[in-house]
Amino acid sequence: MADTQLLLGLSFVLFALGLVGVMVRRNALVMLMCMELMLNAVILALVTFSLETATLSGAVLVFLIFVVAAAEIAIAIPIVLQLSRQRSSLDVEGYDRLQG
Amino acid sequence: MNLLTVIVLLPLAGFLLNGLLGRRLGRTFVSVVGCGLPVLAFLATVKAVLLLQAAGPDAALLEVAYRWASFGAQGFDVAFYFDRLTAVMTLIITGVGSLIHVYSTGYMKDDPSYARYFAYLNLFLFFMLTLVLGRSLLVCFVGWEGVGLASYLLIGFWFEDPAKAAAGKKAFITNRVGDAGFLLGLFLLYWALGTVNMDEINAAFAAPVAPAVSASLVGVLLFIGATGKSAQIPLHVWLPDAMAGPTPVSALIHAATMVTAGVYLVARLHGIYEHAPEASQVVAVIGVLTAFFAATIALVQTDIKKVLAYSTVSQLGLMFLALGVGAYGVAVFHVYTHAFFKACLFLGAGSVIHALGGEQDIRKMGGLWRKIPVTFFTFAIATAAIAGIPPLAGFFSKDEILWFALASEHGGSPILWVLGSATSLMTSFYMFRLLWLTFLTPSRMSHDTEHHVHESPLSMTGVLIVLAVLSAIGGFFELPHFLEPLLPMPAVLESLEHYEHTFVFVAVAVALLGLAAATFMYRRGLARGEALAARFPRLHRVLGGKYYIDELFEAVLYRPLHWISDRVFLGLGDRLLIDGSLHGLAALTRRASGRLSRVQTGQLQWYVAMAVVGVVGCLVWVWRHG
Amino acid sequence: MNWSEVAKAMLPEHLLLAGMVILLTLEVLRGRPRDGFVVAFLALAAAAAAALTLHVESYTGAPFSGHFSVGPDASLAKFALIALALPVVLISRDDFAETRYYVLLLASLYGACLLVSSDSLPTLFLGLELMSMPVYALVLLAQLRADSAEAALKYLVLGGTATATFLMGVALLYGWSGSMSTAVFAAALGSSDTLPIAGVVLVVASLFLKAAIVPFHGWAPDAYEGASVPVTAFMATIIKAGVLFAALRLFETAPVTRPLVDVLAVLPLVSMIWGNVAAIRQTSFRRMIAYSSIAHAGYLFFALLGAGPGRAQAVIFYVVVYGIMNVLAFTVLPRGTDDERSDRLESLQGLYQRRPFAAIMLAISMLSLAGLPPLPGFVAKFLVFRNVLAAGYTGYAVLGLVASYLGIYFYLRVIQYMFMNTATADQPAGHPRRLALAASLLCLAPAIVLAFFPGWLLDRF
Amino acid sequence: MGEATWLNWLLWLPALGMVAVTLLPRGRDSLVRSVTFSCMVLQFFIAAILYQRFDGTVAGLQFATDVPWIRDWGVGYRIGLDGLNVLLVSLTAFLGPLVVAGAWSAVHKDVKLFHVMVLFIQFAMLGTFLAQDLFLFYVFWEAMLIPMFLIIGLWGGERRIYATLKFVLYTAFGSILMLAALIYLVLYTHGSSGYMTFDLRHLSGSQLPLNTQLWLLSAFALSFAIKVPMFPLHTWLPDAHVEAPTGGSVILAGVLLKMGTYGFMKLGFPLFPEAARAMMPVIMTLAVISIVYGACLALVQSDIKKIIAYSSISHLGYVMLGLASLDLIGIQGAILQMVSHGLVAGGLFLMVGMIYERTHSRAVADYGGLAKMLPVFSVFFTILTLASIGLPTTSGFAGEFMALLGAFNAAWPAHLAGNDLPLILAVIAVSGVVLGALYMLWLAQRILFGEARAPHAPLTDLNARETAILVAIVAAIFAIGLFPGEPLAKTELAAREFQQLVAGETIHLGSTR
Repeated sequence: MADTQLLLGLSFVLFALGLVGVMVRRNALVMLMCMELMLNAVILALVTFSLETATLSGAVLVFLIFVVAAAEIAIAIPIVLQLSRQRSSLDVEGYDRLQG
Repeated sequence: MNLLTVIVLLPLAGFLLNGLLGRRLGRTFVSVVGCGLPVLAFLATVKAVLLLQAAGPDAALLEVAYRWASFGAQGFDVAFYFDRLTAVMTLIITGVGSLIHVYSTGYMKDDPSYARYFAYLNLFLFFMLTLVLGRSLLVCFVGWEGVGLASYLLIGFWFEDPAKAAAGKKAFITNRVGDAGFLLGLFLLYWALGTVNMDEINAAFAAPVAPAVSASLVGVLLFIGATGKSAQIPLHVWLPDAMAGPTPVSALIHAATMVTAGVYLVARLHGIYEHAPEASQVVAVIGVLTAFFAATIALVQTDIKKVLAYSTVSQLGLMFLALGVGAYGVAVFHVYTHAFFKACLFLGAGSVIHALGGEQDIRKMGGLWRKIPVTFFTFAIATAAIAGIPPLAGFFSKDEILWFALASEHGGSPILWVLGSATSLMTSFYMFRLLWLTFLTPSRMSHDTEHHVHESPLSMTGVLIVLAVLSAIGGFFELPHFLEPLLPMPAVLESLEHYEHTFVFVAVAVALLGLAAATFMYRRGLARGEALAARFPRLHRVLGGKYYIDELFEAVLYRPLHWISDRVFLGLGDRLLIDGSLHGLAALTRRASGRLSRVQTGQLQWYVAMAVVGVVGCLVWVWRHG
Repeated sequence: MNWSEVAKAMLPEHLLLAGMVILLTLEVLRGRPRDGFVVAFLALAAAAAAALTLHVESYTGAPFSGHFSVGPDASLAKFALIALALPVVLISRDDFAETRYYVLLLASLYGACLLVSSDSLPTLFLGLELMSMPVYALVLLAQLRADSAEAALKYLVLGGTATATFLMGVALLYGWSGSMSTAVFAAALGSSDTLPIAGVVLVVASLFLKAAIVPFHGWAPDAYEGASVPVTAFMATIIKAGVLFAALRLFETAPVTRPLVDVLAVLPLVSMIWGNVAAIRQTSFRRMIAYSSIAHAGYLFFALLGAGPGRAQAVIFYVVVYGIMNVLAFTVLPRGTDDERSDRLESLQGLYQRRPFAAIMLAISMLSLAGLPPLPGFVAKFLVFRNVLAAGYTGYAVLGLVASYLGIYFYLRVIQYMFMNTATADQPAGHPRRLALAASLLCLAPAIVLAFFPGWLLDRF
Repeated sequence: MGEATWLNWLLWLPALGMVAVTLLPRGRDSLVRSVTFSCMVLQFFIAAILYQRFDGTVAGLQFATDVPWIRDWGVGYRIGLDGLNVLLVSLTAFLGPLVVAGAWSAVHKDVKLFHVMVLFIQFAMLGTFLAQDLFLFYVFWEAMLIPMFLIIGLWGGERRIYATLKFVLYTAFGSILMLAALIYLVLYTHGSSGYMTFDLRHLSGSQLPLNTQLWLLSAFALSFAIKVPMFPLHTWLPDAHVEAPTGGSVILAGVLLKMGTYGFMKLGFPLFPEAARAMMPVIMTLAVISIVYGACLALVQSDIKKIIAYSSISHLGYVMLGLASLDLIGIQGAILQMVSHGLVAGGLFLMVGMIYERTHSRAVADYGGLAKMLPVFSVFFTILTLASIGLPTTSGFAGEFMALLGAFNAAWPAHLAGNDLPLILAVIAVSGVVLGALYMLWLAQRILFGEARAPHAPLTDLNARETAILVAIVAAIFAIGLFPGEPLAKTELAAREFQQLVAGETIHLGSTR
């Protein structure tokens, strides 16, 4: 099952990329995109496993993830909007009024 | 009727009445209660003695008041025991005590705290009677500590003077050191015998099967207690200071009764000491040393009461010498004669001080015999008695002590005799020195003082006369013989059996020698004495400084104790090590708190990084250990 | 599918949903702000009553077999969650007039209820997300603080990361077993393969993140401080409770084995120490409570170390007591117009002189959180450590207790401020409000019951 | 059940009082005081009746109640009087009214809260003594912290916050480990006997391995030793005592410290007898160090309250020594010494409070010649000083004497068997007798005697209320000192049981030879 391994590997790489992206990219929007990337990595893994185990529940979850990802962005946008209005910047490094 | 209990409780009633009501009811009430109850106690004692006499020579009266505490089948009773030894002590205490109470009504007449004074005095009698009447060491200990308390209160009676209050404290604490020894001995006896009743202890040691405890150890421990109460080396330091109290108190407590408690204790527990030659030896040696050194100090004292105080210490030393050589009856005999003449001396000194309006320095006296003749005559008789001039009371008892110190089979030795005789010589010398300087030499008083000198009232002189008479004739009552059923006399070394009379002459010669020397030195006043002092300045300073024992204790015990408590325990232990480390931990935690707060930078990406490290860390950990 | 079963088993959820629908309808039709509070409160009360009834009836049912089931325990948990929200709603009215606030709140609760009943991982996931996502918005809604958006973003990003991690874990578990049932997780606990264990670790890590366990806790202090008081109360209690119920649902009664034990013990232990120590120097009340909640999350996860029925008992009791006490603190907290200033701990100085009732309630809350008897917090702590000891982890238990000792100091400091320090001149007045009073009494009553009769709750498991 | 009701009333009366006082209207301070006082007096009478009816010849609990509380864990509401606690309960009930009376004119700030807290701590203390269930015991034990924290922190002196935090953090640390040990013990018993219970009667027989016992006892002992307090865990005490208001000091010295020694007696030693025997040398050594150390530190203090505080460390050393002797007389002495110290130290703190109320100074150097200015005060102070020194006829003597005697009874056989440590310790302990006299008399001398001086020159002597308080205490001191047999008869059986349980087979009954 070399394909499975490959797909899974790809999925993990994507996931890690997403994580690293959230960790290092300073633009708030890019961070949100990286989070989506992580979700997509999960979707890839789910689909792969669904194929491999020949069950459907994994695929069902994929649809739920779509919904959730969309909702997440829907909430994230107003937050980022408000922040960019307040601080006139999308750089998360400047968002450190709360600390300590 | 519980006669013995009544004897003990009468003075207590006096204490309570005077203490609680005295201030409100006035002096007459206080005097009547204060003197009346001790007299009643004396009468009750006489009745008890009569009962005892009727019962036979070695009989005893026993009264159990109640059980103090019980532990299973065993326990401690509060019980009173009355045999001939107790009888003698009780008679002295109530008798001399009553006399001194009467004397006090005159002496303390003008004191604002009259009621308090009598309350304390009655309290003292209560505890003293508890001490001698108690059957068990525990009850005895109650009295033992109690008389210490009364002594503390009376020494510090004029508490406005810090020095006097301090003297009271010193007396109490020195006594406490001895009490620790007493307690240790008591514990040891209880463990070994299961009882602390003194008659049973004596019986146990006399039994064919010896108790499982070293008699010597017990003896020494109890003797430590005795050294505290009876002012023996090295715990003698409190007694001279105790003279800060009113003079009748010095007479009653620090001469006639309380200080002899140690002698009583050893005599009472002679059963132990008879089987403890080592302990007896310790007693004899300490006794004779105390006698000797106290006498040397007394030679140079200039305070009338201090001379008498060191004389007391010295005489107590002689008593212990007698105890140490097994002559228990003789020691009690000396307690008895000493009570009369020393009380007389102190009260006489009180009369002098009273007459001079508080002056105590004999260098500022002289020529008083004309002005206060009754005091002089009684004082002179008592002086002769203590010096051992026959046929006065002191002669009989002292002579026997010296004889047994030499001849007793129970540890008698020539060295003891030599030291004892030297003491006797010095006693005679310093007592006559006192007599000369106070009464006979030309007056050295200031004119003003001299003008005010007056004889004391009848309540005081009457008592002096009674005591002087007793000092004179008391020796004719053969007390050792009376006590022999209880306190057998030691056997005499065979080699000396026939020389007793020779040594009587030696003793008399010694006393007369002292008298002669004192007369030679002080007949004309201070000059010769001062010249002698100037020839031996060092010796004089050492004697005047009382061998610097107080300073030694201060430097060796008290100051180091303070230093260790303050610097080591408080500074190093509590503050630095314990609290310091705790404060250190607290500071560390606070600092850690600050550090952790700084980790919370507010940087979102740092938070994510921490989380990622966490996830990866968990995965790695599980993978490595899976 | 049995519709009557669906109707009955999901009655609490339905009532919440009904509340939301009515609120939205009202918003659309009238837009009168006042109704929001009343409707939300009624919906919550009805839902709580429904959950309680189901519990008392010992109702069991599975309307969506394999995905959603209800038992007495689940009903009780739902009741606890919804009831805890009641005082939160009561103190919300002054801060939030908008209907959307209440809708979001009800939605979040709906999610929490869902996850308590979930039998499959997708349902659990849905519940978790439905619970979390409205809260991001709720944090944003605090108009009093300019920093609320920052707080919301931090929460959202870390929450989103947690979601992804959780899903990755689920995917791995699914890949290992081919099933999406929650039972897979418990089964994976006993496995020694890499795949399931990695899945378990990822899921656990995501739960840690949501519950703010060190080192996943970064968002919590900032979000708590940035949010408004009722939302902080909601986050500190109901969200934490929801996450723990989710964990309980996953772990069930299965024992935790070796390499995982260390993760499950050490990180909570570090949380306890970290939270308790970091709280010492805080000057903001909500931030302090955030660190306190980090420590408490530690205790809660600690309870999972012990297997068997004691686990659920400990977790639920702890969550309930912790929730009540936390909410109690927030209900009596004096509130001024300047949120940032009235959030300062110093503003509590001399509170006893000004408002003795509030001070005493706050003191009770703090002492209970510190775990001192005779307050119910002690019983909860006792349960947790009994569980850990019973599982044989003596060393961890002792360390945990010592860590809990570290926490006593800062709770006492609050009491010190209120009782022993005198007020400075410019203290916010903070008049007592009737609804807040009702809210605190609503918390106090069960607290007293639980203090004196802990058995009343414990015997229900 | 009829008799048990009395005991329940005794325990719950302060709790009811708390509720009643809380409900009183604000600002009615004298009403608050009266209600609290009547509650305490009533409670004292109940305690007196119970004491009277307590039968010392019957083993086991009397007036006991045993109701399940948390059934699931075998926790019960189990209370009862036995020989070990009967005196301490009476002492607590006796001191209660005196504390309230003593604070009558001393507390003016937050009067209501103060009295609620006093009632609270009274409740907790009685509960701790009466508890026959480990869980219940722990709850009450810890519950004492809260009111004490507030009492010191709210009505205390200048450094009250430092002192109260120190007190709580010290004490709580001990309790935390005790909690771990307690749970472990119960779980172990559960494992070996099959049913889970916190009932003390069932726990004390557990057959734990020695090693485990040692660990558990150490945890318990740490907690108790902090409370006692024993060297080197004592540094909270001087601070707490000095800063606490009079009532707080009285409660602390009078009852709270006895919790530690009671804990050893009721839990520590009986639950882990083998470990107790193994640890006895350590405990004895620490007890004796406490005796000497406390006395030495008392010697160099300049604050009256600190002197008394350090003297408490010393006096409780005797209690521990007596207990550790495992000799019947020693144990009895320890019990008596606990009561005695409660009365004496409580009385002394009350007196310091009285003088402090007049002058607002506790510095020894500020006073002198009070005997002249305040004769009545001085009489009582002298009596209490002497009782503290342990003069015969006072309760201090009875306790100290028996404790020391017990220590010796235990030390001699050990000495004969070649182990000199107990003997050396006992001898050192006796030296504490001298040190005790040294610091207390020095204190009395400095403040009572000498030339008259005080911060506010014209002082009024004790009023009727104050005199009445002290008369009650002094009467109790002498009653116990003169007739210790009466209370000891109530405790003897329990002391014997304790001894047999802890000493195991090798009992040395002191004096059976």
